[in-house]
Amino acid sequence: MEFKQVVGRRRSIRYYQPWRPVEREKIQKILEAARLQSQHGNASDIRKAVVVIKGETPEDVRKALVEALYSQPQAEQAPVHIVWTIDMSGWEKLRDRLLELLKVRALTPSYGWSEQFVDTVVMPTPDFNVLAGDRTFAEWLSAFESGLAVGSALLAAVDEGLGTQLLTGKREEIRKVLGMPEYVTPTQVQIVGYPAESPEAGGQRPRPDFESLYFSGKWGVSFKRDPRVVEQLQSEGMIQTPAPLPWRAQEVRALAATFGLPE
Amino acid sequence: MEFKQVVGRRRSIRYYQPWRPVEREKIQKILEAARLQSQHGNASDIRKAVVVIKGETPEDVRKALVEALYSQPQAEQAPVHIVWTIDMSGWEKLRDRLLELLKVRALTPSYGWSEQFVDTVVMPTPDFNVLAGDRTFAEWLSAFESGLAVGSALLAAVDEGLGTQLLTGKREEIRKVLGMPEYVTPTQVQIVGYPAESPEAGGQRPRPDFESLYFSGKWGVSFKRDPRVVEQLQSEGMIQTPAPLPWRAQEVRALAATFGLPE
Amino acid sequence: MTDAAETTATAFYDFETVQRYAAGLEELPEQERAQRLGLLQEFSAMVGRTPDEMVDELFDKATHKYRKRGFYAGRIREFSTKAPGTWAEQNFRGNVIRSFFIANGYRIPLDKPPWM
Amino acid sequence: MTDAAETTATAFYDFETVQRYAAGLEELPEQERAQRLGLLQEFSAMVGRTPDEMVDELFDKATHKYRKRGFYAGRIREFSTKAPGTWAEQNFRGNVIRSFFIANGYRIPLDKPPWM
Repeated sequence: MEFKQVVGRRRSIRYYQPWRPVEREKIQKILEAARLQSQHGNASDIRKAVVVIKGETPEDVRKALVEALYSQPQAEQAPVHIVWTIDMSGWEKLRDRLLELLKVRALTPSYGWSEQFVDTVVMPTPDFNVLAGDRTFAEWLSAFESGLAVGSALLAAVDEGLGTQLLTGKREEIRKVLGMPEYVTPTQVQIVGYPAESPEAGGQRPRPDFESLYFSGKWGVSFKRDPRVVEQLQSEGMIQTPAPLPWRAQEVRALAATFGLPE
Repeated sequence: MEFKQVVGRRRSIRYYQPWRPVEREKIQKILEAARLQSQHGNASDIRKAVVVIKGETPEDVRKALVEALYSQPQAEQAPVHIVWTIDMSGWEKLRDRLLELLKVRALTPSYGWSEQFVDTVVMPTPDFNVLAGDRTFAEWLSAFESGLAVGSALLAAVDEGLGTQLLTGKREEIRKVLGMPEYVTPTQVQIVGYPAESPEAGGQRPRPDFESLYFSGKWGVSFKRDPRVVEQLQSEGMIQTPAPLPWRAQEVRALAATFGLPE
Repeated sequence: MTDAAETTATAFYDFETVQRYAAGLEELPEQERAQRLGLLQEFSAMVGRTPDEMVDELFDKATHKYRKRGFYAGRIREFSTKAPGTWAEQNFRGNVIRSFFIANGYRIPLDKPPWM
Repeated sequence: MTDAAETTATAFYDFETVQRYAAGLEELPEQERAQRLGLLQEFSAMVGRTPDEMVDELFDKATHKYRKRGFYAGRIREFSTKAPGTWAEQNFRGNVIRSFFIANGYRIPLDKPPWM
């Protein structure tokens, strides 16, 4: 699918077809996309995930995971959960990874990179090696790096024609249920499945005004939004009809009937 | 461009054509893509950015920004800097944003959402309203949300045929240079421009083994990587020739000559 | 009898929690609204509490924890199954009560449809 | 004279910092390697320090801060411009010294090409 279509179609899907499994190759493609996303802090070894699949993972594990997700109905409906995590021990491989990048000439001496530079400057400097600094900053940067990868995973799911959403759960319970060591933190849980609602899910979600988010040259001076660019993105499918679509109320009632939910 | 091509072509570009400006509409498209990315904690108002453009932003501001980026040559070369930030005051709009989502029926009573639910459960619960909890968690979640958006911005730049990379800088100096209030934290700086190196930039960067990153059902049990899926992704351009390409050493020397850099 | 029933209904509608629930029913035809409010009144009588009392005792605002969730989940199930009909018809009765709690900010566990 | 020069060159190559730099030049033709090591030796003589001394005094390992960066940036510029030739030819001389420092872990500010 065109990138702009993928961005435009993505929205949080909250109703899934529980009866329809997700092809294993699609799950792999989602994970492959996340793996290739930027890891600008060279956090390659911290971004890990545990996948829970209905009918494959033991049912008691899946059930406990759904409960740790506050038993939200969509967590129950979705056949696949990708539990994204941060493995803080992955930072210990930073030096090896940097030397690898030097060796393949992604990092070059032209910009001052050398094995000695890694050892004398990078490794002892918290801005470049989070383990050298305070734990809070290390976790903060790790969360940012995790967000980069998970964002790609969301888009990849849409590219595969699937619905997806991120859920927050009880982290300590999730860790226990999936047997994670204590240096691993679950970040967010991505649910994946075929949507039971229409893929539009009622329309593209509202966002704050473009010009209140983006500035030019200085904080507070709006970056002017060109309406012709907006029109072009509309025609390319990135900017879509905003929620609510006129038939959304009926759709929600129909979904409630399907799943026996209150309206 | 096809989504898989975009993921496959993205890599950190470290050499830019300083003489070639980036079309303003391309910058807008990058920002639009970030704005539409998931904000699963409803952090819509925290993800902001200041764009610095060569020839448009006053040169002393741009110069100070490049210095805050440790004067790395690519920071000097790239004509556009998108300084991504977290505006913690944006969380104060959480209640309004949730009520907006209720109104357009993205959130539905079927799952327990109501104005009263927002007030009695969501707003006082730190897992759902970070301002109700401790500051460290709030910043951690904000970093994750920021990563989601910035990841889309990186991919959008590639989709527009541009080179891009994330840089870390001296946050306190960046804040001052661009006039950010003290409740705003610069996260990372995305540089954007036309690449001076080939778009392959020496080949796709190494990543840890797929099966060391992804698990099935339980931490430590590898999610089996299907080589046929890998082949398919190779043919679709998501998995590309790994670094180093055979001619990379010569390319790096040629780039050094162009920019007067040490080899 | 008509007068008395009307007075009772009016008094019932006066509860703050009922008003909150009713506000979300405005888009429904008059008959459907009345049916749902009637079911709520029936449930209220069954558990021997006013609507405000039910909401009050369900959740402890001081500790931010549910207090009588199991009790209400059980009584809702009882209320559902005491009427004849299909699972969907019975479940509808229970969901009216769940919706009442949702409108007032709280969730009661759901029952999954038999096909799921 | 030949013997003396050879002895000096051998002693010069013995410095740990020079060995580190030379290790990165292995892919170059012998003549180019010799040219670069010769330029480094010339610079070393100009500032009156051994290669190890230069690296040592550039950066303070205790505070993790550069100490004599401005001094070396200035001397490198001087070293560049004292030879005849185009900007690129002059800059090449300076970059040999910068590369030496990089191989030993430290960056000296660069000069931008005139077109930039």
